[in-house]
Amino acid sequence: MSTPDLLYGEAEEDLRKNVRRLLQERCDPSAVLARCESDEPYDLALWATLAGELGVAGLVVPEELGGAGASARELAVLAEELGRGVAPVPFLGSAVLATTALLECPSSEAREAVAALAGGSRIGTVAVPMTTAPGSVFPTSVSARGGALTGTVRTVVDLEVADLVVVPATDEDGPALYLLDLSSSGVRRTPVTPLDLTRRIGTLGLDGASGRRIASSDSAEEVLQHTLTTAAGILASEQTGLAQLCLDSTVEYVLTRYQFGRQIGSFQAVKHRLADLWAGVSTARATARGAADALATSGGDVDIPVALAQAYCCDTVVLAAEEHLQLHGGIGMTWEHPAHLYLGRAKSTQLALGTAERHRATIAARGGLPAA
Amino acid sequence: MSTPDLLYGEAEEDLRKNVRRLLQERCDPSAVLARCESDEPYDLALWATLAGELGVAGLVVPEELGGAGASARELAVLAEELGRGVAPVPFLGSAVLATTALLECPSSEAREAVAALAGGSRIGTVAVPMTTAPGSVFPTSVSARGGALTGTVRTVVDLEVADLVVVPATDEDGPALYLLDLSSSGVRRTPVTPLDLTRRIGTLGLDGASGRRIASSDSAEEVLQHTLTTAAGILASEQTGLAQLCLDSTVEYVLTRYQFGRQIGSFQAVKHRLADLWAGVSTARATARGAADALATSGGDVDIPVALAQAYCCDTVVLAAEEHLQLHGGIGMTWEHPAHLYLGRAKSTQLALGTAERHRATIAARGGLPAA
Amino acid sequence: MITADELRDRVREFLSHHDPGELDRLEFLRARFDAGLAWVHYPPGFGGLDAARALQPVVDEEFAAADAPDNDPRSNGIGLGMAAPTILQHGSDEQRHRFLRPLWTGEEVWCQLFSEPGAGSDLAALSTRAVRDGDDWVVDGQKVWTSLAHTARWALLVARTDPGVPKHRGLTYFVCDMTAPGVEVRPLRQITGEAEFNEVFFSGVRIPDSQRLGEVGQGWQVAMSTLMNERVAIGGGNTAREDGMIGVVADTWRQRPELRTPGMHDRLLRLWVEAEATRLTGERLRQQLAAGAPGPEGSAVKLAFARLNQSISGFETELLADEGLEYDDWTMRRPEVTDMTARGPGYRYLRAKGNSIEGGTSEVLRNVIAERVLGLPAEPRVDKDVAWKELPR
Amino acid sequence: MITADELRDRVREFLSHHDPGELDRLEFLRARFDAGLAWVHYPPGFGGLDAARALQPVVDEEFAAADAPDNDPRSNGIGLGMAAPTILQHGSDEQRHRFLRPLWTGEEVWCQLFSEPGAGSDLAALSTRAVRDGDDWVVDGQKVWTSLAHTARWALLVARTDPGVPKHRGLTYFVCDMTAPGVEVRPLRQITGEAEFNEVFFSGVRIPDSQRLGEVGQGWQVAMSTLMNERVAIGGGNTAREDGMIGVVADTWRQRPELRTPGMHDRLLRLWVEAEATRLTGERLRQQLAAGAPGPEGSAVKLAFARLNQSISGFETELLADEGLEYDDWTMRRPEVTDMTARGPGYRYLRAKGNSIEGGTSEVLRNVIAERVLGLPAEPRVDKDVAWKELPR
Repeated sequence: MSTPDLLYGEAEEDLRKNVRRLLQERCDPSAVLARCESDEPYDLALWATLAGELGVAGLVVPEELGGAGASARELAVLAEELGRGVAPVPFLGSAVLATTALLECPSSEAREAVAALAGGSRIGTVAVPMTTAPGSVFPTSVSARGGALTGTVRTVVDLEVADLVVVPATDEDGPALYLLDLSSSGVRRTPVTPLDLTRRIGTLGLDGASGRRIASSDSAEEVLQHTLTTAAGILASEQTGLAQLCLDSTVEYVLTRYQFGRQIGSFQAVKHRLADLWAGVSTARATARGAADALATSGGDVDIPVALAQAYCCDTVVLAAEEHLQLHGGIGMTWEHPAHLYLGRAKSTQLALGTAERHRATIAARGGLPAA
Repeated sequence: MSTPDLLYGEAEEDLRKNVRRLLQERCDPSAVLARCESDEPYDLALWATLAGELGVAGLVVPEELGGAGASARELAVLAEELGRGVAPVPFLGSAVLATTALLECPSSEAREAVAALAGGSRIGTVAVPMTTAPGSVFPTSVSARGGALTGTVRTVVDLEVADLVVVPATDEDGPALYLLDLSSSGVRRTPVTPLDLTRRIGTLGLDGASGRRIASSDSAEEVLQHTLTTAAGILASEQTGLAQLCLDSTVEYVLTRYQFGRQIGSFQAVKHRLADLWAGVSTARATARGAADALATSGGDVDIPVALAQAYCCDTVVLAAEEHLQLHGGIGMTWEHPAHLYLGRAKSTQLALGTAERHRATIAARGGLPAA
Repeated sequence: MITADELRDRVREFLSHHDPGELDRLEFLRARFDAGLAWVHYPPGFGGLDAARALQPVVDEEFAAADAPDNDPRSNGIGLGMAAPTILQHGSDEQRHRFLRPLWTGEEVWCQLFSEPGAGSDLAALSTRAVRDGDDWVVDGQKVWTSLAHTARWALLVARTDPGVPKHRGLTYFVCDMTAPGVEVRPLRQITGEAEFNEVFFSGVRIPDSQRLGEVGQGWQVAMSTLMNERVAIGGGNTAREDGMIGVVADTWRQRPELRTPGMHDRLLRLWVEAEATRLTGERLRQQLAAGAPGPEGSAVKLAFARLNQSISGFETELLADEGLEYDDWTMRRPEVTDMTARGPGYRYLRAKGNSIEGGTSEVLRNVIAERVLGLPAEPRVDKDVAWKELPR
Repeated sequence: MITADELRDRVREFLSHHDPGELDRLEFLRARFDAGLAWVHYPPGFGGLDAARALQPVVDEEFAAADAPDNDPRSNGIGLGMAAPTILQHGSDEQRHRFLRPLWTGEEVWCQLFSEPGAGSDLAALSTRAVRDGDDWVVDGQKVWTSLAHTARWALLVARTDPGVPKHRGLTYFVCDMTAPGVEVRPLRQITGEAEFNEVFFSGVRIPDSQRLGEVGQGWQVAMSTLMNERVAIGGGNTAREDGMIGVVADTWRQRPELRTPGMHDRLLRLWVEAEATRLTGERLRQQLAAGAPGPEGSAVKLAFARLNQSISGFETELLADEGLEYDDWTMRRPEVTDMTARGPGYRYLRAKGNSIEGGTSEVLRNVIAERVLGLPAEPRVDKDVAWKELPR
């Protein structure tokens, strides 16, 4: 167990600055709120800018495939900032899940696809329920016969804006991953009304849709596990970013709201809650950095740092969003205030990629702390 | 499920008043503290007064056996006051455990013994580990052959001052209860250094000691279960009384301690913690009254009200003692202050007669909420 | 004082002359009011018989047994719980005669206009102005979080009549006609997507001085007695085990074994214990009230209720996992009543967040407990002796 | 500035002239000090080389590799962590020369005399008096919670020199000789039965004015810099996973399967997560310090450390059940060092209660975070502009 680097490097701080500036211009909370009940809940123009001008859609894609060749540490910083902006872009599905899966697959189709994702010309996702935790058994909800995929997958993230999807399926040789164009025939996408208005989920129905196999048997299992572990680790940084936003805007609010002739931020009960929240967010950050560093460092222990970060961050971000709402009082309960966007996002990330209990079970297994 | 009577009756309030007055005179915290490292950690003179003048050693013993013929409701009020005084008297062992067990046994030895306990001329206990929960399997640590008892029982409450003990044992006919005079040969009592300085535990070693059987097979099991359930229910009231003491003396302290030119009780963080504690103690009281009423009412559901009261009160009393200490600051950490007596008592009652998890398991079983 | 048996006789006597099967519902209710059998602890002439408050169930049970129509108390909760006792305590006889009967029968629904955008926890800081003009007062300002404003005929209104004195002293209490010109009611959409509440805007609304309750400048005292009655009402229900949100998740747990995990089992049982313990605390409060010795446990119950609803609904979304990611419907609607167990888990999760804010935040409630129940000192105040208009905001 | 390699060379050079196997321990340490290889970030002449603070480990590792004796830092924690930086910052050159070398070598142990029975969280309210008398000050009063007072040669003392001005302004900071007449040290027994700490009584103790640190009336500022150094020291350790109390219960869990239950498993894992997350937070703080950008996370670590130690030890007693009812030994003892993982579960449970009180209560720490880190306003103060002698107490 070597000591992880828990700080941010200079390049990481630069990345943060650029992304934050763009989001401040293009994606303030009122813009996100206005969009979320519209016909275009995703801001694909923003995603195009992130992919094009900033080149961050393919942050971890090698340069020869049109990416930035960065590591999970930079990807985590991007996740922090997108979490901080509750940005309605297909980051998790395309830049994390699909990209990670495709990068691990040796086929030329996979390389082509990942290049398209990196360039922003296409959007991808992976056909697993959003709640699937690392360590889950390989899904059996889709079967493939002669390249024809049949089955149903619930709560697939970013499905409605995706062009292609990596589908875990069982075929004649056992577990496999298929790459599927979502415009193929035999594909049915059913959107679900989501609790999180800033990131959508949908049901993918496959009825003999034709995909290309990009991984099989053990390799398919490994790719999917690696993908889920990476996504869970990166999600911890998204949660840290959102938690920090909730803390920062609450601090801002309690300095401007007067009751009883005083800023409410001068009341000890409020101060102590925010101090505790600050301690929680600081701790979340340490665990999220630990996970990102483990993902970026080959060969070390990854499962425990990722499980630790998720076990800590997924409840901390919900606490942060709940405290944000409570300390805003009545105004936070109104539709026009973005508090509910933060709460919906926080809650959905808590359920995404495994609940805290699920991640604690990983720690129990890996850390030698068996159940009763 | 009929509605329990959760209030205190007039007779109950009178009982409370008398006991509290006596304890204020004879058993203030400094007296308890002075005693606890002495050769006489129990105040047997106080117990004699409680038994004699107040007649409360045999509160639930029928009048024809020299008791007061009262119900578990009154016993619970007595427990509250003794908890409030962290009184070093053998109440739990003698007036609750031994008395309840003996009252359920039809033998004349049992009747004689219970009369002696009621009068205060003798002190009793039951030979089970203090942590034994209602619903536990019948203990097998002592075996009886021809009335000769052999085995070892740990953490028997009030053992060092007891004259007689009811011993659960397995004999030729299965489970049985034996009444044993502790002055018999073949009896070895080993005191244990206790965390709770106000109530002692000891190890009972039996090496062929001669007891009289007072219950056998199913009846022995039922008597022991009833005894443990009763004790657990009454203990909830003891915990409520101690929690109330912790709350009251903390409120008193924060009104007299000045820091930053103000009573520390005027700081919002302190006020809110005490408000929460008050809510917790009020709730504990409702559950404890519910348990006492269920024990006093024949025929109704007893297991859930008792399990509920224990599951709630045993953690609440620890919280109360911990808050009491924390809000007393440094002074509470000193030996001369009684805070540690409350904490030790609270902690030991938390472990006594089953932890909260154990009682929640009873609720799960009785309430149809099965485990995974 | 009148006994339970005497009361029972009175109801039977009344029913022998007023057949609920025959009479028009409203006429039946009016007659019941006039017979003093509405709220029996009210004075004669105002729907009561000066009986003990604890005897009300006796009367209600008799009428229910006779299949008599009731006054649909859920549709006029503020009227019955807050307006009526305030009018009884602070109103003139003329006001009592005008308002109490149609209030009790449900002919006239009431709402309460206290909170403002700038005056939530600090209610006394409110800035809606009432200026005297002849026999009238002219009201301008904005209220918020008003239930039933769109169905109410009358409102309890507190307005500032003197900005030049400290905030608690410059308030006056009125009964406001919600149909008066210049009153505008707009739905207020919440984070659930619904609009349970309203914003109410006043522009030059005229209120006759005869609709003032209490003296000019005494509005704070009158408002406090209104809120006191609200707090007595909370937690007083006689509920059964597993009523409310805990019942919803307990049923899900029983019906869907595939969702169970050891950690969730432990959490479910902890919540069950907390819910049942809180229910008993409310029951104890009810028994104290019935015995004529109301305790302060109502605040404990409201605190616990908020925490519980939030914990249980958060637990529920985690238990349901994939379903917890969904929401039933974001459409803006105007629900008739608020039912925490209706609709989906997402709704419950979001709606419960309001429980620690509405009707006094949990923070304010803890202050109240600390000061009024435990006798702890108030914090140093910076707003007590300053003219309202000089306060920072 | 000097580099790591240059430092390494210096140590090797030093070792080539000072063989730790040959030299007397104290002489070796004195020579190391004089060579500027004691605390390398201190100025030349005072044990250092003006090097970067982050380079200290380089030096320590070289000496350790050579099996050289160290200065036994655990036995003089207050001297090294608090007295030395305070003397360096506020002392005269004469004072630095007198005190720093024997402090670093461990020849003279130090203690800190700040807290009083009436001045805990509100340190500035302290009432120990120092009255000027010629070239001396005469001190009367009482201090409490003093570690090492019975082994210390010197003490950091804050005393009130002017009761007529507001409390923060009437304090002066001294170095006090613990062997001076009138200083009485009494062991203070704690709830664990032990006496880790002392009470210190002053009756007419004379301190020469030359032992004053900082100006008369500037005692508060000097004391704050002492405490700042204490906070930097907290949480800075480079610990391994499962160090501390969590390791004790994790081992018990592994070794005693008969104690395991599903609910305890869930709690254990939650505590493990909290402990490991807190460890990483401390590690991040250490890395920030090493990178020359100390963060405020030390407060978060201290808060979490207190909560964790209390939760874990409470958990442990529950896990052990019958053994949790026992205590190892109530005998009054004077332990040399405080080791939270030594002794039995009952000791850990009781001792951990002090973690949220000693070195700043968790409540005060939350105030500090809220005001200094988050920039939230102070509460209205009633004690800032009042002469100390007029304050209520």
